[in-house]
Amino acid sequence: MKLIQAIIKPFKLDEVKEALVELGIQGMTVTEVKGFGRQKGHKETYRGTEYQIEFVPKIKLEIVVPDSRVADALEGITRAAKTGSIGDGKIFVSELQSVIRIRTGESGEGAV
Amino acid sequence: MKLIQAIIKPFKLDEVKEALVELGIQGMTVTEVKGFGRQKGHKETYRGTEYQIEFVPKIKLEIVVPDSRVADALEGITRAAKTGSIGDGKIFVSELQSVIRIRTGESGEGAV
Amino acid sequence: MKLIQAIIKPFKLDEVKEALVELGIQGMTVTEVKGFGRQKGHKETYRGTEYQIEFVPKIKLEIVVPDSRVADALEGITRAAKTGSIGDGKIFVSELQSVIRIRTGESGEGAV
Amino acid sequence: MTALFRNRIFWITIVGLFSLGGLVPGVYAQDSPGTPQISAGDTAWVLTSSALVLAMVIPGLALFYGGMVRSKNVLSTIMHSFIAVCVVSIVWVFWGYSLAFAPDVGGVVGGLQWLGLTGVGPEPVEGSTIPHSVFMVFQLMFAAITVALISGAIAERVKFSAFVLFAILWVTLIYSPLCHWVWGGGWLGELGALDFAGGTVVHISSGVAALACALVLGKRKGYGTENMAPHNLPLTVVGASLLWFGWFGFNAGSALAADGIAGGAFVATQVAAAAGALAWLGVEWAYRGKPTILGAASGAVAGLVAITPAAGFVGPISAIWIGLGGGVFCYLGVFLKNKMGYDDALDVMGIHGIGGTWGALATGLFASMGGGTGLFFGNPGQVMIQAIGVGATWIFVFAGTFLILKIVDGVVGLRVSKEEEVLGLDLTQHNERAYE
Amino acid sequence: MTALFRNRIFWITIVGLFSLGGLVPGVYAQDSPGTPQISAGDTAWVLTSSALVLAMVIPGLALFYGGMVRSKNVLSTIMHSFIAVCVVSIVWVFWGYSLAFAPDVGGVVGGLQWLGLTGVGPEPVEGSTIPHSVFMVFQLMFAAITVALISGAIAERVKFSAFVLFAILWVTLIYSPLCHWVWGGGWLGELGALDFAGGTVVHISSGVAALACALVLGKRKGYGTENMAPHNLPLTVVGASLLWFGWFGFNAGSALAADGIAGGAFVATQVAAAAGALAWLGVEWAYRGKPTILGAASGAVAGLVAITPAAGFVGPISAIWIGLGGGVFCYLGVFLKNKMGYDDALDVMGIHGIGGTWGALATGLFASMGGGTGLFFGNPGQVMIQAIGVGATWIFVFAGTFLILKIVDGVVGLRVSKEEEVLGLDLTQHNERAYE
Amino acid sequence: MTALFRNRIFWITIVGLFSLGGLVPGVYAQDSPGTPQISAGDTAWVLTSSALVLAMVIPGLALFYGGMVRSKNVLSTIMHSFIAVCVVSIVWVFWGYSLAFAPDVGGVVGGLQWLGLTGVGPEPVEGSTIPHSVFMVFQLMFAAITVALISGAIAERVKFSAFVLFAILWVTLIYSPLCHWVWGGGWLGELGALDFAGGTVVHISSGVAALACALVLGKRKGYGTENMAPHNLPLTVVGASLLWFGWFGFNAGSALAADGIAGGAFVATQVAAAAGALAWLGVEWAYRGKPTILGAASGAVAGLVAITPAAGFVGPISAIWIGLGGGVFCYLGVFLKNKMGYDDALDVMGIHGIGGTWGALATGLFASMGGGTGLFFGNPGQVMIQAIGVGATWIFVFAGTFLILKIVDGVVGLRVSKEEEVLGLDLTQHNERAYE
Ligand SMILES: Nc1ncnc2c1ncn2[C@@H]1O[C@H](COP(=O)(O)OP(=O)(O)O)[C@@H](O)[C@H]1O
Ligand SMILES: Nc1ncnc2c1ncn2[C@@H]1O[C@H](COP(=O)(O)OP(=O)(O)O)[C@@H](O)[C@H]1O
Ligand SMILES: Nc1ncnc2c1ncn2[C@@H]1O[C@H](COP(=O)(O)OP(=O)(O)O)[C@@H](O)[C@H]1O
Repeated sequence: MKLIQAIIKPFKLDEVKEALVELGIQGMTVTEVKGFGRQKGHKETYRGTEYQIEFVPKIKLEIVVPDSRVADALEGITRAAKTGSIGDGKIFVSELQSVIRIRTGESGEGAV
Repeated sequence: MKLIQAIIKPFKLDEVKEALVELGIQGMTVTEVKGFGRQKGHKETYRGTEYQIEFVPKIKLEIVVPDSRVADALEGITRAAKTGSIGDGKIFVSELQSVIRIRTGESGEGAV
Repeated sequence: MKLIQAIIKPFKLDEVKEALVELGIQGMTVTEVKGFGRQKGHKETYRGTEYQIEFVPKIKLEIVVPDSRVADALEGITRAAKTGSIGDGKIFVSELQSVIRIRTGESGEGAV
Repeated sequence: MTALFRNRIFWITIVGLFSLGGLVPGVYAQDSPGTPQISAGDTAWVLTSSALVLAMVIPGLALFYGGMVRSKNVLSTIMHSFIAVCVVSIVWVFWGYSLAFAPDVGGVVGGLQWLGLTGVGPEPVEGSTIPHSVFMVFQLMFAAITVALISGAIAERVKFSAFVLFAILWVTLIYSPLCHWVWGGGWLGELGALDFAGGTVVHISSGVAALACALVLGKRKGYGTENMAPHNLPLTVVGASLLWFGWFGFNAGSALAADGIAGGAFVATQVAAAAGALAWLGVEWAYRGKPTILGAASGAVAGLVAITPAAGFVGPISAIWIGLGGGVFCYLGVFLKNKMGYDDALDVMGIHGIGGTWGALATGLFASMGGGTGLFFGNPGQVMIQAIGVGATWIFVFAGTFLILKIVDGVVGLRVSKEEEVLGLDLTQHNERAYE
Repeated sequence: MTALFRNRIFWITIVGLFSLGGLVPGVYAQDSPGTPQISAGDTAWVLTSSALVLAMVIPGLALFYGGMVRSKNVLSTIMHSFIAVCVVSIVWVFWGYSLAFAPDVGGVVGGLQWLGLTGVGPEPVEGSTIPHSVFMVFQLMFAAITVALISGAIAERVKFSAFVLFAILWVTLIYSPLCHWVWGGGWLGELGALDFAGGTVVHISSGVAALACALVLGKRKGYGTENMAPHNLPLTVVGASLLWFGWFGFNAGSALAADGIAGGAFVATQVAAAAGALAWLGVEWAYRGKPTILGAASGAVAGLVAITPAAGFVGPISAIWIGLGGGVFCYLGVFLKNKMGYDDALDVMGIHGIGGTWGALATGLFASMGGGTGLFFGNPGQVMIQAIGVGATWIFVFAGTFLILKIVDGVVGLRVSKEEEVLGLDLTQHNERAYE
Repeated sequence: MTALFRNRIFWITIVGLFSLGGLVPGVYAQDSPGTPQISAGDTAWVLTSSALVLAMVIPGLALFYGGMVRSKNVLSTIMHSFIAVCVVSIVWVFWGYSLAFAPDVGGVVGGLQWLGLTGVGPEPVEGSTIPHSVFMVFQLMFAAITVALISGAIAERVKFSAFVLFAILWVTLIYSPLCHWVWGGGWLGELGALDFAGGTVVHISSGVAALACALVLGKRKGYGTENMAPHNLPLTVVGASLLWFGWFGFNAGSALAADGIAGGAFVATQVAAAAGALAWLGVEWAYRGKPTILGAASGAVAGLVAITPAAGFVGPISAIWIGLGGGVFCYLGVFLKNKMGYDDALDVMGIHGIGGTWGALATGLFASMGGGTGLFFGNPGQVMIQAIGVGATWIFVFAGTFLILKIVDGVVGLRVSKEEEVLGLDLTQHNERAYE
């Protein structure tokens, strides 16, 4: 089993979700995060004091998939999340040792 | 050392925390996340416009434990987080290469 | 490639970010989390009812770096995040199997 | 069931409309504004005061309460105040006002002469210099806030339909008669009970009704174990501030004139609120080590509640004493609840019940002007009369409310299901979320 | 371009100042307050009412609207109400009031005699007992809220500079003349059209202008596909409550006196708001299964809109009918929008356009006092006159607004870029974020 | 120490009560409301105005300030306004009002005749048509807001107990005498200084006191380096709107009558606020590229501050000039602070100090009615007199405040610890969190 972490632009969440559902991937966990990278943030002004906000709002998706589905998933996410402009985000893949579904206690591929 | 990630129902947080503390696990990190899966969300209506909210509020727990304690921890979390109804959540376990306590710089099991 | 997760005190974020930038690490992802550990929380009182809040606000940093940069990164984070008082936080390091930049599709070290 | 219940409203409306639609405008048609007896100045002040009392309920009370609940229930809590205003407005027009103020029937209730406001027009209200319609709407606001106040006891677990039905029955069967007893020519007023702006009618009644509600509905799921801290205290302080602001209309407006009595009541209101807040903070600071914002807001409201029955009868120094008492006794009231362990969610009993009771009795002690004389100024009898008023109100309201709750429980059920309570009332009762 | 546009404002100011700076104080200098014809009571009430109407716009409408947009646009939405008040205040002083109320020119517009408020001082306004300056500022608030209401249609996508320019042109070319037609001695008033507090002048005009805006600006990016749920409903309910609170000044203040007419208008306002809320909730409950807080707030506003033109002309029972109609018809208005699919973001047309139209016609049906008589009370002709007023307003406002929008689009451009819309107007128009 | 300090309050109370409890009701007992000289209309307006001024402080100022701080300090900031109202109310009753308005002693302070409001009852206040008690409470609100305004300078770092002690001393030793100088029969008033509604008494005094506070307390930890952006701007705009709303009571109420003067002051207030906002936005737009909501709110307040001393003395066009000046000069005031680098957290000096100074001088230029005549209308001497008033106020307030701060620092300590400042005042001073 693999854990795919994707950092994407917030307004792309729905498209990416749809793409994954179409691939038959039925579950994911979403976290609101802030990103720092090439894409620069914005400026705010309050009574003449300016603040340069360097962190950009992003969405982090965590998706656990069987090894067999990793390739599709990566392809699907990349396609759906891409705008071609700086800040589209990253995908990180790592190995999981075990997965458990709390409700049933079952583990492994059956658990996701 | 292992990193245990558990996605649970928000109102189960206290029970799970207690269960872990009883097992002598003294630390954890908690994140508010939104989940997508078998459990379906809810409907909202604003001036006649309906929105189907598919993402469900969940809590993500991250717990680092020595390999020796993984089994207990998994058992404890599963027991405490279980309601038996859809949406109870998942547990993911992965390997950590190293752990450091910032305050002391010490690493390995001593750091958690 | 390695994924470095650092749990730090919120007001240390800027310093840590600076330290990493100085090391030439150009990207990171930040999440607001709550921590449970040795550092105890605070007390709140509402109309005579007291609540002991055990979870402390923390910031979780996720930084992906090539294996070659891990040592510097860890050193930089530790130095910048350290106050010497309980609650300074932890750093967890794990292995990544692959990294992809969504915008370009490029993977590996070139992607971060 | 909600269907049945909706029909109820419509039925009421229909009947009302056909029976009365004709008459009223007729009455209004003989409109002769500016008749010599009307004072524009007094009317301006009571119009303003009526608007101020509305602001006490929405947004005032709605925010005061809404900020204290958990974020999953803030909308439903706000809705309670909002719907109370709507429902009571209609009930008051059709029969509430008549039951409260129409010519007395046996000292216990008003007649039916003014159903649908027949004959309630621009002519001056008896013994006053303002239009009858203005007096009526000023009183309407009092009825509305009283019902809204009760909702604090049952927040976070009551079924919406149940609250609506409760509101209709309670304002009809409890508020209107009680109001008649004290202000409408009923036996308590005849007895000489002093209640300048509603210590018994509004505060004791809502407080005692709240106690009955808390006991009948039972505790919220997780009460005592889960964290139920207020989700947004700034909203609560804004609500308390608007209550304070509107209370000037509530108390000084009750003079029904812009004169020295109104001025005295205005001053008493201001200093009692301040004293109440300081007293609550003082007690907190002494026993808890730190003064809280919620304490300041609660204490100010306690002081305002306490001065309500006395506002036009006392000088500023007496008002400070009464306010201080309000702050201290209400703090104890809340403390007691925590000890006794019933779940009056937002402390309606602790603040309005206790504060109103103290205020009613204190009026018997400190009254010294505007037609009232209390123990400290040579009239021991007054305290006794006040005590009778308090006792009668407690008994009548508690028993009556208990009965009404049983009826409502039978008809639509009082409480939401455990699951709905966990999910929150906003989503389960209204399909809405407060904050995206 | 914004430079050019700023110059515009300054230029206006400069000219105004030099042409008028001298005269006005002169006029004021002959100040003789308390002349026998001035009634302190009536003046107190209209001063209070003017303040109440300001509170309707800021913070009332600002919150009502601000809570309904997405959090990235809340500041820009609030800013629309705020800037409307500022811009209209200046325009009104320099030429708006004169165009609306100075001696009639051909029944369609006021003269230029009162430019810069020359001669608008402490002396009683014609046919009334309040200072002319007080009448002027009361009317100023009406002009301000009308412009602010329109902003709801173009929220979340209009360029700030465009809205400012639009406000100046619209209040000058549309509001002032229309106001003159109805209240300033123009042809509609002469014709006998009844509009007690602004059903046509304020609500139909803002609603129809909003429709034009929605059609010209087009839909928000993602309309119909993305989640555009209100980001903070408590703000919206607070806004609705403050609108209700301030509406007493709006309607009862329009009596320009603290008398029986004001009292009747106050009562009508209260019950119509309540009826509107209950009607909307009833329909929702029946067709959607659950009553919503946003529905209650929207229905109350719908009821308030509907009663506005009738407030001083009808009794409480008629007011309930009118309020119920407001709730039902405006619900349908919103429903219709969703069907027709134009993006009137915050339903200005659905609530103010529809509600105002119903209210204007209903006045022709229910009027029975205060100098008005409607169909149900034996004067069928009135409905026809009301219909003419409604029709004329619709046509004039729609055409005029359309033209103005084209001009503004040409000069500064109406809409922000797609990117700016995605990022949100708060950051892109104002360099600010609402919540840290 | 807090114990000691609490005792202080109680001690004051006790003494007050025993020394005065007896007298006052006696006075009130001879109540004879509606004596011919009382005007119900004027009284209605001043009662309304008093309520409006309370709303300026809570919730107005509390929100204006509360929204601008970081979320960890919002409750403590709101609490400053709330506690200021409570503390000042009590002080004012016991001795503050007497020191300000009782028969003059040597032109610098009032006598002790009215301690505990002895003799301050329903009878008309000298030279006016409203009850003395109403005038007293109207003035009470002014004292309260002045103290509350100062808190903006020391937000996010002052110890709660220190602020309470400061409030008591400052209102007693600075506000009451200064108020006497200008309005209580003191030397400045005798000299002919014009201050219609408190440009010197309220705004210059709070602004200069704020400067002293900022200098003595020093900067907030992280000032200049950390992000200290406002945490909730909608709250701030709501606060500014309520300030605007309440300011009508503040300025027009200062006419102490509902007449042409009040009407003129009302108009001046409205247009100056609008002009101030537009001016600030114009400058921002020109120099920063974008107009901000915080700028609009700040500019409106600046305009309101500037017009305060002139409100009843100028016509609308002059008011626009004064408002524009307020917007521009206060923008510079804030700009200057950023340059000079002292940490007047919420710009009390920049807006109230500068704006009040400009307004006081401008009154000497533009005054043309209501008993005042300025330079532009042929009376050059007035500017000089105004300048003397400004100078005297600056010196007296700065020196006096500095002294008081030193005393408070000695007794309870002014600032919280570094750790407490990092954690936030809400948790460390009050054991509460604003938002769950
Ligand atoms: N080294 C990194 N470690 C963790 N997250 C990163 C790293 N680099 C970038 N990110 C995340 O990816 C987001 C997008 O990266 P950015 O460099 O801005 O644009 P792009 O993805 O087009 O290269 C960042 O906002 C951040 O959240
Ligand atoms: N494949 C997955 N990858 C990551 N998170 C998942 C995955 N599937 C489920 N989850 C998380 O687990 C939660 C519960 O899963 P769900 O299918 O709703 O119920 P159950 O756990 O009973 O099967 C989801 O809300 C989501 O947060
Ligand atoms: N075993 C653990 N697993 C995951 N996170 C942990 C663990 N222990 C501590 N943490 C995180 O590190 C933070 C700091 O730990 P704490 O024990 O309070 O102080 P210190 O880091 O000085 O030992 C905690 O608030 C929590 O977020």
